[in-house]
Amino acid sequence: MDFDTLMSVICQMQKNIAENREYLSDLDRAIGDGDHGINMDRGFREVMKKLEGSSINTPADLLRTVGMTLAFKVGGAAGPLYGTAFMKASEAVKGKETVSLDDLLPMLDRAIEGIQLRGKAVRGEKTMLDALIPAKEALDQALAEGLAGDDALDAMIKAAEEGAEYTKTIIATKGRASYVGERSIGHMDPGAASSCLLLNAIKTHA
Amino acid sequence: MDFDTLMSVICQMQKNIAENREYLSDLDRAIGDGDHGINMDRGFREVMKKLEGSSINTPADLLRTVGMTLAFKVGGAAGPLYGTAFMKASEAVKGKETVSLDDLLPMLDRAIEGIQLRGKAVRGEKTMLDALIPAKEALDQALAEGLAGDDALDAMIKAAEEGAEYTKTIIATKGRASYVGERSIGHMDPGAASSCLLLNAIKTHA
Amino acid sequence: MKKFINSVENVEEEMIQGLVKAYPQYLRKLEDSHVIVRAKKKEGKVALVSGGGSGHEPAHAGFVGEGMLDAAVPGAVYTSPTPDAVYEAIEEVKTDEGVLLVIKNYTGDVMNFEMAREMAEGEGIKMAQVVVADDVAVEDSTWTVGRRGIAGTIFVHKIAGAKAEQGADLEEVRCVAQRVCDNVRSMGVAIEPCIVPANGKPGFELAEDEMEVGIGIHGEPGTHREKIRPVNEIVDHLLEKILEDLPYEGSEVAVMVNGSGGTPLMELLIINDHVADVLAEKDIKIVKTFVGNYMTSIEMAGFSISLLKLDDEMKALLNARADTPALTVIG
Amino acid sequence: MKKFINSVENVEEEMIQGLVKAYPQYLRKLEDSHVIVRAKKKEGKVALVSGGGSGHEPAHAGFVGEGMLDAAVPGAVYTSPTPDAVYEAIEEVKTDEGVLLVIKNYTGDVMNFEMAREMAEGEGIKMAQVVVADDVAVEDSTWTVGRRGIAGTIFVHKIAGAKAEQGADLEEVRCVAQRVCDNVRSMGVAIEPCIVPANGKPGFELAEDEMEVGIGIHGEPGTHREKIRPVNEIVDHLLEKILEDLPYEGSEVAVMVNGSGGTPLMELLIINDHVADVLAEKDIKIVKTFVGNYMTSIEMAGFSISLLKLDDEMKALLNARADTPALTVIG
Ligand SMILES: Nc1ncnc2c1ncn2[C@@H]1O[C@H](COP(=O)(O)OP(=O)(O)O)[C@@H](O)[C@H]1O
Ligand SMILES: Nc1ncnc2c1ncn2[C@@H]1O[C@H](COP(=O)(O)OP(=O)(O)O)[C@@H](O)[C@H]1O
Ligand SMILES: [Mg+2]
Ligand SMILES: [Mg+2]
Ligand SMILES: [Mg+2]
Ligand SMILES: [Mg+2]
Repeated sequence: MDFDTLMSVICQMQKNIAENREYLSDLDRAIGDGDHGINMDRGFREVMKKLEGSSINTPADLLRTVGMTLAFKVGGAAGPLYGTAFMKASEAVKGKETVSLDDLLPMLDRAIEGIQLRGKAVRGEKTMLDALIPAKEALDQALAEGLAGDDALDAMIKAAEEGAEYTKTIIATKGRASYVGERSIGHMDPGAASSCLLLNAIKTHA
Repeated sequence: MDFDTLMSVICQMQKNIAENREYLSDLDRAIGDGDHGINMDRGFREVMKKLEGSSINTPADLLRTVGMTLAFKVGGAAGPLYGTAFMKASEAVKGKETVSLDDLLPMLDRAIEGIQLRGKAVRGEKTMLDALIPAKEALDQALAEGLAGDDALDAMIKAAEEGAEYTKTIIATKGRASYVGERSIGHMDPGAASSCLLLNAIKTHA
Repeated sequence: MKKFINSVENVEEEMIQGLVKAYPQYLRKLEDSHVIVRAKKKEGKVALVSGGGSGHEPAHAGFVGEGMLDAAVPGAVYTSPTPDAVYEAIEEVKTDEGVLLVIKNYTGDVMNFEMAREMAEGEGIKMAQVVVADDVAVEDSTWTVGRRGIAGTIFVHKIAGAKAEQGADLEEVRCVAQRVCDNVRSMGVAIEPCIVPANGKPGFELAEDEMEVGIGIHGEPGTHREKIRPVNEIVDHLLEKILEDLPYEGSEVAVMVNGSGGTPLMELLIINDHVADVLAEKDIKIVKTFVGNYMTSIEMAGFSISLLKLDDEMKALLNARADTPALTVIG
Repeated sequence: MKKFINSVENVEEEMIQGLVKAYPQYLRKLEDSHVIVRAKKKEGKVALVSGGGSGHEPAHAGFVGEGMLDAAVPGAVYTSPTPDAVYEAIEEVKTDEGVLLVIKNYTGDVMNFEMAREMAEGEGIKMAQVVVADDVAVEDSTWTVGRRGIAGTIFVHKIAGAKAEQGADLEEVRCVAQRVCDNVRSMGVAIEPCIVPANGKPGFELAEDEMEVGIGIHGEPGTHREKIRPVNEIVDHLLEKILEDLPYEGSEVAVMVNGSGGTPLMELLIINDHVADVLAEKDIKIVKTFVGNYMTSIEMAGFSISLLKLDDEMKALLNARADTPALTVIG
């Protein structure tokens, strides 16, 4: 994946989020404060504004800029978390001209690490991590099994979506949804849902 | 009409008002602040409390007590107006042991005078006066024509009710209903309606 | 009707009790009545007495205290208090300097306060009064009862209260109070009605895209109904009516953006943003702005704008020290 | 959605503009940002910075001024402000004495403020922080994110603000702020939801006889739903939860009956009537009571009760002079 393709992935992420703005906010309204779609949409719009006509030309700089923009211009919980994730992912591809499927694993790894550093959550607390961690593990396994390209990505996305589905069955103990206690059961975590949308963007342009 | 009958009339007034509490408030809600039934009901309840076990035994004292109670214990516009009306009516029967149909005319006359003194309204401004003045005039005419008892009272009540109906067709220029301007057209004045209820009580026990 | 209450019968009593329990350092309730007076009577000054139906909280009892009222007489919700309650208040706070009644122009209020005044004068108490009639939504003519008194009343309390606190005599206090009445204009709108507890039904019903224009403060319908518009246009309309009623151009004013009880401060601030812009454009200088719930209509979602044209004395009095539950000015 | 606004995109901007236009003597807005600071910077004292999503008006910008905050950082409605906005505020009000951040315990707020703090510390600014988590509706455990910060935050602003104004050093100010956090408990309920303008839909929907118990301040559903009861019973429940969380018996307290924005003062006063009675019965002495809209949720119809257990220092600081748009104490 060259720089332009990675740029297309980021654009696709923006599109996926914009198209699902209402959906994400509705999920958030059920167990949170109903702004996750608004926040993410605002964030990726800011990202697009920042990237438009910029002279950035390496994957690391691109990811870092996305991360900085999300972290510093979005607010809410998702802003700093996704922001940190992209900034950390950027570190995994420092100095590279292109990004391969093999780079995706360390990128995801670092991203998850960053989210956990900031948010102090673990798997099973009904957050974006419940989509991202299974996604990373599935990708890891797929690559280990020698699956190539789309198949590995499919496995990753499937795991993310299953993870997001799974969040319906558990009680939130981190983030705003933790305040509604048992009432969070039956509802998908909006951050897990947005994570799926972001991962999906990778496949579209891979 | 002896003292006891007059007392029954007052009790009947209280009943008529209590039974029409919602009706009067609904009329007031359309063009005023929706409390006329509440006010009148509260007032006549206070009257009953005051009269219960009291040693009052002349028509004048009875009417004066009703008036004082309405004037000083009800508030709103109707309180002082009806209060003054009863106090003034009382002056018309000072020193009398019983009250006859012939006394009713000066009583009404004084009552209307009192209302006009306090409220500075004239006929045609969409107030209780639009029921009371026609009632008085009809009674006057009926007595002049030699109609007796119930017939004279019927004429009086009919005129009051026509007067109340008539208030539907005019714009209020006094009281709270004046604030809604043209929108007061089509609605009966609540004070005119309560005046009909009070006059009706006279007939029931005459 | 969805309300945080216990029973419709006890609303007034419990509200008054809750008020004096919250502010014992400011307020005292007279026994067996709802009359609220200052915790410590101040002698040697003209006493200010105001009041009206309940449902306008913090008005009027919230403005009892140093630099504003000496007593407030709350009636039942939206019902003028009775003459004997007003008289009790006068009797309690009267001084040799006399008592000024601040009355809002409603038939009921005027009659009940005047009956109390007659009683007080009968007892030899020096009395004066002003009648606030600031609502430009209502046509004023010699044939009608005239305009309603609405949120502009708070300016009368503040300015006349400060004058009285300074030791001015009854006629001086009445004069400045009257000057406020003469120079204040207000108008309001609503998008949601309120419900009088004892009544249980809204004063009017509006479609999702409708508003009542020219509302009073008793939950009654306004002068007419319109489609909701962007709030800047609503503000333009209210200011137009206010500004065409009194020449404000080139003068200094105090502004009140008053919430009806259910309007979030967020919206009142947005309203004020445009009020300030329009006045600046018209060369009207804002000296002081009040944004908040001062004269409410229970939980109505609505607002009014009041503009008081100031002279130097009114300006100084507006900025003078006041210490009451609902308005404190360090001065 | 029925609101007095112009467009959902401009709500925050116009609200902030309306605020600074109303109170230029108190407030100044930083250019190209929504950060609000005191009109005149006060040097030589610890600076207090607070903030959070908008929609809680008058919090937080309404409490900027003498004796309370030095800066408020408002985010979009119900969305924590970004680290660079917080940093800008810190940068503007910082003094050699340092800066105290007052953060409400929400994942977003904590992360965004801490990121700003890291930036500020990188620039050599002396920083400290407290995190308010007063909402007893939420279970507290090492496994969860912990309790929310709600209306009790205002007590932190008032008391720590007074301490800073007196010239105390950063650690002293932080200490007393932390003591307030440790000694304040709150809980709320709602009978009508609010609508975030950008979103257009209510956070929850209730039947005519239902209420949400244990609500936060962001329009989110509470911990559970119940049938509405007479408000005294609701108050009993909230106080029970608060009192079982901290031993208040025999101590002096400050009370806040906080409206959510759409609750009429009439009801808040009725609530306070019972709060005062229950506390008196339990031998808890009320030193000061606040009844009104301090930490709102736009137009939500709801309320919270906060109880702050006082020591002598907190008591003195609570009564110390403050002069801000939303809270003035003559002191
Ligand atoms: N501590 C945390 N760690 C990981 N993810 C979190 C954490 N807290 C919240 N989240 C994620 O953030 C999402 C909510 O984001 P958003 O609605 O934008 O912010 P806010 O909660 O401030 O309104 C949640 O659905 C959850 O996935
Ligand atoms: N100036 C007046 N003269 C005569 N009657 C009046 C006057 N003003 C009001 N009224 C009567 O009072 C009635 C309203 O009474 P009520 O609703 O009890 O008082 P309020 O208007 O204070 O709420 C009106 O319907 C009208 O008949
Ligand atoms: Mg959210
Ligand atoms: Mg009425
Ligand atoms: Mg009335
Ligand atoms: Mg949020």
